[in-house]
Amino acid sequence: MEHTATFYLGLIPLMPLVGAFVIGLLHVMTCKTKGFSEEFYGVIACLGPAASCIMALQVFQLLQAMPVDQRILVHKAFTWFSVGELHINMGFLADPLSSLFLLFVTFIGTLIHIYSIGYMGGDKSFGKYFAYMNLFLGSMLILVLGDGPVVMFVGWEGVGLCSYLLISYYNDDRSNVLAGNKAFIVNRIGDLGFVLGMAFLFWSIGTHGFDFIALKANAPMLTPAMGLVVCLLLFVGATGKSAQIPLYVWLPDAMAGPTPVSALIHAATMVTAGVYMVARFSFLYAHIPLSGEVIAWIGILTALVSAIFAMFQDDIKKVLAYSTVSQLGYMFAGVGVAAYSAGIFHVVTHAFFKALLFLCAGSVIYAMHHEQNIWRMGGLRKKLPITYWTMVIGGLALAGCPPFSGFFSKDEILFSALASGHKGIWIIGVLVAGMTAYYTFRMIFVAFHGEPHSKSAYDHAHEPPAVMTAPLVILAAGALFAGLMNLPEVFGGHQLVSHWLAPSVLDHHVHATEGMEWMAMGASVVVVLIGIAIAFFKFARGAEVPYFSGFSKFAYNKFYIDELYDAVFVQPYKLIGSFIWKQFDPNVTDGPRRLTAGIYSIAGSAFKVFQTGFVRVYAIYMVIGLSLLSLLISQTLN
Amino acid sequence: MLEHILSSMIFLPIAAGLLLLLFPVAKNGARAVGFVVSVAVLILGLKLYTGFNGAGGMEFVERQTWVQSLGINYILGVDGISLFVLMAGAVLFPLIYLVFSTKPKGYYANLLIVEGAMAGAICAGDLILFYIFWEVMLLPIFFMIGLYGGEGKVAATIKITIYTIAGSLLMLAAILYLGVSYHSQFGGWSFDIAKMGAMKLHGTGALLAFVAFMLAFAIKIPIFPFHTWLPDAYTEAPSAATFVLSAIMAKIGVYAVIRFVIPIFGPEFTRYALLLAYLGVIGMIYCGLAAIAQKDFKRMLAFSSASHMGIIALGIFCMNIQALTGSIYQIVAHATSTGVLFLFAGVLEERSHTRKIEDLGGIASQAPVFALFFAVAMLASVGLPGTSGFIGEFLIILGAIKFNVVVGILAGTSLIIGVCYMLWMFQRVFFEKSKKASFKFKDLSGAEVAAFLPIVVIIIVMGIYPQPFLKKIEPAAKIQISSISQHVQVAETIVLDKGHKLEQK
Amino acid sequence: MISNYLTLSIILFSLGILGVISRRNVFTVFMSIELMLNAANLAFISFSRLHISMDGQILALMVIAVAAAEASLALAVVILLHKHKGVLDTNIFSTLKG
Amino acid sequence: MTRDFFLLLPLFIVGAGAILLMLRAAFGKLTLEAASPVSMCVFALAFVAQLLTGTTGHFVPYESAFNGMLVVTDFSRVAALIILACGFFTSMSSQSYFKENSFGLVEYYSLIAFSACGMLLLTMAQELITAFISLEIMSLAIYTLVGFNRKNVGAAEAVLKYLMLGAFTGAFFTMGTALIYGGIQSTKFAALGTYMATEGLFHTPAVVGGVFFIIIAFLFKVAAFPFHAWVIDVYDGASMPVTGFMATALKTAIFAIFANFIMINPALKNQWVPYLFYIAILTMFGGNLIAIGQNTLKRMLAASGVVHTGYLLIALVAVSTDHFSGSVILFSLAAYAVSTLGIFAALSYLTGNGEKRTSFEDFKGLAKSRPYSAAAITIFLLSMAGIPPTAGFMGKFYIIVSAINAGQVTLAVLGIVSSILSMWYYLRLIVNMYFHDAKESFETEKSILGPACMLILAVSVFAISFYPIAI
Repeated sequence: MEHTATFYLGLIPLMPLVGAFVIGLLHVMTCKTKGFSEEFYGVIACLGPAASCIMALQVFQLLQAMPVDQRILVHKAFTWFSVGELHINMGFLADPLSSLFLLFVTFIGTLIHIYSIGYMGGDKSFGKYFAYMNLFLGSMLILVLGDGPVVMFVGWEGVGLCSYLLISYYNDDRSNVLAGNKAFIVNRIGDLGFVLGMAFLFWSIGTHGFDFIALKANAPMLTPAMGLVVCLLLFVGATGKSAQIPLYVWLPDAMAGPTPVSALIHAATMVTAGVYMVARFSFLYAHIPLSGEVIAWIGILTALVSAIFAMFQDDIKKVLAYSTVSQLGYMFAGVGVAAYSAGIFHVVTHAFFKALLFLCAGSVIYAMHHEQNIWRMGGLRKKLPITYWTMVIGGLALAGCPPFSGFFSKDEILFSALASGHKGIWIIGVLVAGMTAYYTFRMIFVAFHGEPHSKSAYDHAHEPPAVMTAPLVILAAGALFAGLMNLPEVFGGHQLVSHWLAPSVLDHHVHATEGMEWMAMGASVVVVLIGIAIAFFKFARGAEVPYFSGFSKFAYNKFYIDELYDAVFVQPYKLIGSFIWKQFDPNVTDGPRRLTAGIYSIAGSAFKVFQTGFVRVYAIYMVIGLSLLSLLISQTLN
Repeated sequence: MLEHILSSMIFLPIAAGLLLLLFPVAKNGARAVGFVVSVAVLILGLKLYTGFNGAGGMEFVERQTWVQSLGINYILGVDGISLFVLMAGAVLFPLIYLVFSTKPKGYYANLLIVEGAMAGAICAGDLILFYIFWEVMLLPIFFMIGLYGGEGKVAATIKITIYTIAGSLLMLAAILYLGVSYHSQFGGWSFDIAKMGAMKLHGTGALLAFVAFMLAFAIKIPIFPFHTWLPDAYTEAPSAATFVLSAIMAKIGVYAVIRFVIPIFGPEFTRYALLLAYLGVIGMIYCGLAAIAQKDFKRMLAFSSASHMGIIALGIFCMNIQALTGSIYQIVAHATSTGVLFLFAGVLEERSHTRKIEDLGGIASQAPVFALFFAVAMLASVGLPGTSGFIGEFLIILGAIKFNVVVGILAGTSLIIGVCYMLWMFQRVFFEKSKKASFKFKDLSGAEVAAFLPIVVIIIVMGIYPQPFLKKIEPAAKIQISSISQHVQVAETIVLDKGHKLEQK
Repeated sequence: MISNYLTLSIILFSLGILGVISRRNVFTVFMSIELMLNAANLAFISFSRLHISMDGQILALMVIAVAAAEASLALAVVILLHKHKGVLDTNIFSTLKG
Repeated sequence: MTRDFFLLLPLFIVGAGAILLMLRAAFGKLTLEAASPVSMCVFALAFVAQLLTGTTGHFVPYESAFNGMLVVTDFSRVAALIILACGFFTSMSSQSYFKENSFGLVEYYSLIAFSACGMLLLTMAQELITAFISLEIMSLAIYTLVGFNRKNVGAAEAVLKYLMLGAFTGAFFTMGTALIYGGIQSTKFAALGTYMATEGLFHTPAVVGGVFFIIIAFLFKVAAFPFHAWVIDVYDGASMPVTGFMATALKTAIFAIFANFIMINPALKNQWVPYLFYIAILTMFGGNLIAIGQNTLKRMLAASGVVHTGYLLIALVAVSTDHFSGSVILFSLAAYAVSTLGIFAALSYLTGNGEKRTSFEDFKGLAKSRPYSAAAITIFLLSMAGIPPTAGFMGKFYIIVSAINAGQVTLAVLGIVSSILSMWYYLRLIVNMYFHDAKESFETEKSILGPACMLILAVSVFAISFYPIAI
C-alpha cells in the first residue's frame, strides 16, 4: 500500500549512491594533486550508509506498526521504461523480507565502512576505495528493494560490477585483475540465466505487470513446464552470484581484494543475493517442488565440497572464503526445502559472524603486515587479545555450537530438511557441520596458539586501532546474540524471524515431534564438538606445516576444478577466436569475394591477348562477327 | 527556417565542406568552421527534437518536384525512428572537432560532407533521393581512409568501396524495379516510399528485389557473412572516420531496413526473418569470438562493433515491438558507447603512438579521468544496467525470446561474449604495470573532458531515464510492426514448423 | 540476265573482303577495298537498269566521287607510312596493342 | 522557305567557319593561338543558332531541292546541340594541348569544323546516300585529325588502322545501300519504312541483306563488340583532343543516325532486338575486360568508351518504337560526352610535352601538386562510373529505367553488374592520384583555356544531372 513515508524507500539506496558520486568526483578531481585527507573521505563515506541504516530502521518500524497481512510499502519513483506490454517502474518494495535485509545490510555495511577507515589507512587511492564501497552499498540496496525482477537486476549487476572493481582494486598486479575478470565473467554467466529467466517469466505471466506483487498474483497461471524452466534459469543466476556449483570458482579468487571488501561483499551481503532472490521468488519455487529439490541438492553438495576444500587451505582468507561458499550451500539447502525463513535467518546470522571473522582475519593480516598464510602466524593470542576472543566467538558461531547464533540458524535448516523428508541432505549437512567446526578451529588454533612461526613478524604484530576493533566487538555481540531472534519453541522462543517473514515468503511448514527436533539438534551438536576436539588435539599445541599427499593433495588443489574449467572452456574459447580470425574469416568467409576478384583480374589480362595490334586480325574479327550474325539472321529467315 | 530545417541540416554541412575543399584554408580555420557548422546543425537538431511531437507519422515534411515524368521528388521527413539516428549524428559530430585538433583541412571538410550526406540518407522520403545520399555518404569516407589512413589504407579503401558500391548498385536495380512495378500497377511513376507500401509485390521479381535491398544493407551494417570489409576499414581508417562508420553509418543500414524493407517487402521479410535473425546472432557470436584474438585494440573494437551490430540487426528481424524499439534505442546507445570508444581509441593512438594492446598498460594510474570515461563507455557497450546499453539489449533479448527461443538464448550470450574481450582489453591497456608506450600518458585536457562529459552523461541518463526517448520511438515502431502484422501470422506458422515456438498462455 | 551482273558484283565484293583480310601490303588492301566499292557500284548500275530509272547511276557516280576522295587520303597515308618505316607491311605497324 | 534556312543555319555556320578557317590558314593570316577562339566562336554561334530554332516538331527543309533527304526533328536538333558543344570544348582544350605539343596547325580547327559538318548532316540524314556522304565527310576529316601528328609513328599507325577498317565498313555500307536500292527502288528511310510496313521484313532477300550490311556498318562505327578492336588502338594513337572529340561527337552522330535508321519500322527494330541484346552484353563485358588490363589512361578510356557503347545499345534496345523521342539516348550521350570531354581536356594539358605522361603510374600524387585538376578528373571519373549525383549516374539511371520498363530486366541487371566491374579501373586512377605520393611536380605550360574548359565541364557534370527529362 502507498504510504506517506514511502519516499524513504527511494532515499535509502540513493544515499550511498550520492556518497559514491561525491567521493568519486572529489577523488577524480584531486587524484593528481595531494587530495583531501583520509578522515574527510572516511566521514563522507560513512554518512551515506549510516543515513540509510537509520532510514531502514524507520521503514522497519513502519512495517511493524502495520497489520501483519498488509505489511507492504511500495514506492514508484518513475516509469523506467515501457514498451508494448512491458511496463517497468523504477519502483521500490519494502516488505518484511526486504526490510530484514535492509537492516543487516546497512548495519554491517556501516560497520565495515568504519573499519575500513583504519584498514585502508595510507592507501594511495583512498577516495576511490570508498567511492566503490558506497556504490556497492547503493546497488545492494537497489537489489534488496527492487519491486520487480528488472529493478532487482540493476542492483544484481551493480554489485557484480563493484565486486569486480574492488577485487581488482590493487590493479598493478595482474593476478588481482584476472581474479576480478573471473568474478565478473562468471557472474555474467549467471546473469545470462537470470535474464533468460526474466524473459520467459515475462512472456508467460509478466505481460499483466512485471513487479513482484503482480507476478505473485499471476503465479498460478504458470504452466509447470515453463515454471520449471524459469525457476532453474533464475537459479543459474543465483549460482553465479552466490557461488554455488558449478559457478563457485570465482569466490575464492575474489579474496584478492582488500579484506573489508571480502567481509562486506564476499561474505555478508552480495553473495547472499542469490538466496534472497530465491526467497523473493518463493511464490514460484513453492509451486515447483522439483526446482526446490535441485536447489537443495546443489546447495548441500556445494557445502560439502567447499568444506572439504576449506579443510586443507593455508591462506586464512581462503579458508574463510570456502567456509562462506559452504555456508551459502546451507542456505540454499534451506530455501531448497522450502524453509525460506530458516535460510534467510541463516543469511542474517552468517552475515554477522562471517563479517566478524573476516574483519578479525583482516586485523590479523593488518597486524602481520599483509601476511595471510596461517602457517607463518601462530601464538598471536597474547599479541591480539581482542581479535583473538572476537574471532573465537565468530568461530563458535560459524561452527554452530550453542548458544551462538550460527547454531540456531543452521540447526533450523537441518531440522527442516530432515522434517521434510530429505534424509540425505540432513546427513550430509550434519557431516559438513562437523567439518566446519574442524577447519574453523584448525585456522584459529594454528594462527593464535602454539609458538610463533615467524619471529620477526610476531614481534612487530600489535593490536589494531580502536576504529578497527570497535566494529569487531559490536559484530561479536551480534554473532553471539543474533541467534536469539529466532529462538525455537523448544527453547521457549517464538521464532520471531520466521513469523516476521511469514507474510512475504511461502514457508512450507513442517510439523514434527519435539523428540525428533531434539535428536536432530543433539546429533549436530555432538558432531560439532567432535570436530572442535579433533582440531584442538591436532593443532592447539602448535603444529608443523603439513605435507599433502594423495587425497589431501587433491583437495588442497581444489580437485583441480579451476584447471579443468580452464582446459574445457577458456582455452577452447581463445582457440576458436584465433582460428576464426586467422583462418576462417580470411579464407572461408572472405573467400568468394577474393575468388571473384582474382578471376576478374585474370580474365582482364587474358583478354589483352586478343588486342593483337594487327589490323588484319581486327578485320578478321569483323568478318567473323558478321558471318555469325548473318548465320543467326538466316536462322530467323526460315 | 523551421520549415526547411531538414534541408538546412543536410546542405549546410555539405556546402561548408565543399567550400572548405575549394578554397585554401588553414587547418585551424577548417577545424573552427567544422566545429561551428556542426554545432549549428546540433542546434537545428535540438529545435527539431523539441518540435517533434512523436505521433508516429512523418513530420517536418518537405516536398519539391524534380523529375516529373518519373515521379522522382525531393521529399524529406523524420519520424520517431529517423529522428534518433539523425540526432545521434548531430550530437556526436561536434565531438570530433574538439577531439582531433591537428588534422589537415581535407579531414575536417570530408567530415562535414559526410555529416550532411548521412542526414540526407536518414531524412530522404524518396527512394532515388535516398540512393543518391546513400552513395554520396561513402565518398568522403573513401577519401578519408585513403588520404589519412594507416599502412594498409589503399587495400582497405578499395575493399570497402567495391564492396559497398556493389551492394548499393544492386539496390539501385531493386529501386528501379519498385518504380517500374509501381508504374505497372498504378499507371503513374513514383519512387515515394510512403506510396510503395501500397504495392502488391510477388514472385521472383519481388524476392530478388528484396534480396538486393537486404544485400546492400547487410553489407553496410554489416551482417555476417558480409562483414569482411569491416576489420580492415575500421582499423586502417583515421579514428574520426572509424567513428563515423561505426557510430552512424552502420546504423543507417539498420535504419534503412526498418524504413524500406519492412513496409515494402512485408511478406518476404517475414518469410526470411528467421534466417536473417540467425545470421544476425551468428554474426554477433562470430565477431565476438574473433575480437578476443585481436592484438590491435582498434581492430578489437572493430570486431566488437560488428558483434553489436549483429544484435541490433537481430532486433529488427524479431518483428515485435519490444525488439524493434530495443534495436532503435540500441542504435543510439551503441553510437554513444562504441562510437565514443573509437574516439578514445583515437586518443590512445595519438598519445601512445601504438595500436598494439601489449605495448600498453597501467593507463588507469597515469590518466584516471580518461580511464573513468573509457570505463563508462565500455560498461555501456557491454550492456550494464544503469547505462544506455542495457535497455536496448534487454528489450532485444526479450523480443528475441518471444520470436524464437533458440535465437533468444543465443542472443543472450552477448552478455558474456561482450564482457570477455572488453575486460581482457581493459585489463591489459588500463591496469597492470604501465609500459614504455604508456608511461607518461597525458590525461584528458579540459577541452576534451568538456567534449566527452556530455556523452558520458547521455550514456548514464539514457540508462536511468529512457522513457522520454522511448515515448518518441514507440509510435513509429508500432506503425512499422503493424505494417507487417498481417504477414507475421505466416511467419509464426513457419516458426512453428521449425518447432522453436515459445509456448504461451 | 540481271542476276549475272549481281552475281559478278557479289563475287567481286567477296574477293574484296578476302583481299582485306588476307593481304598484308597496304596498297593491296586499299585496292581490295576499292574493289568492294566498285562491286557496290556495279550492283547500283545493274539495279538501275532493272528498275529502268537513272537514280542508280547517279548514286554510283556519287559513290565513285567519295571513293576517289577516300583513295586520295589513303595514298597520303601510304606515303606517311612509307616515310616512317620504309615498308608497307601492315604487320609492321602493330606497336599499339594489348 | 526562311524557316528551312534557319533549320539548316547551324550547318551552314559551321561549314562557313570551316572554310573561313582554312582560307585564313592558307593565307597565314591566323596564328595558332587565335585559331581556337575563332573556331570556338563558330561553334558557339552555331550552338546559339541551333537553340534559336527551338521549334518543336518534324520538318523537311528544302523538300523539293533536297528531295526530302534531310529531316529535322527534336532528336536531330538535340543531337546537333551535343555535337556542337563537343566541337566547342574540343577546340577550347586543343589550344592548351598545342601549347604542350608542337605539331599544331590552323587547319586542325577547320578539320574539326568540317567533321562537325558531316556529323550535323548525319543527324538529319533520312536517306542512305546522304548518310553515306555525310559519314564520309565526317570520317575523312577525322582520319586526317587522327594522323595529324605526322612525326609520330603511333598516329600514322592509328590512321592506317582507322582508315583501312573505316573504308572497309564504308564498302559494306555502300553495298547495303545498293541492295536496298535494288530491293525497293529507293534509298529513302521513309520509303524503306513503308515498304517494310506493307511487304514485311523478309519479302526480298536484297532488303534483308542491305539492312544487315548497313547495321553492321553502324555497329562498327560505334565500336560494338566484335567490331570494337580498332577503337582502342586508334584512340591510343590519336592526339588527346581528337580522341575526346571522336569519343563524344562522333559517337553521338552515329547513334543519331543509327537510331533514326532502326526506328524507321517497329518490325525492323523488333527483329534486331535479340541480336542487339547479345551485342550489348558482349560489348559491355568485353569493354570492361579490356579496360582492366590497360595501363595507359587513353586505352582505358577507349575501353570504357566501348562499355558506354554497350549502355547506349541497351538504351537503343529499350526505346519504345511508338512515340520515339530518344531522350534517354541523348541524355546519356550528353552525360557521357561531358565527362569524357572533361577528362580529355584535363589530360590534354596534364600529359605534358609529347604526351609523356600516359600511364596510371605517371599520375600518382597528382592531387598533391594539381589539386583542382585532380578533383575535376575525379568528378569526371565518378560520373563515368555512374556515382550520384553526377550526370553519368542519371544517364545510367534513365537507361536502366527504360530497359526495365521495356521488359529487358536481364539487360538492366547486367548493365548494373558491368558498372560494378567498371568501378575497378576508375577507382584505380583516383587511388593513384590521391593516395600515393607524387613522383613529379606536373609542370605544364601556362594556359587558361584548357583548365577553364575542364572546370566548366566539371560544373556541368552536376548541372546536367539535375536537368529532368521526359522518358
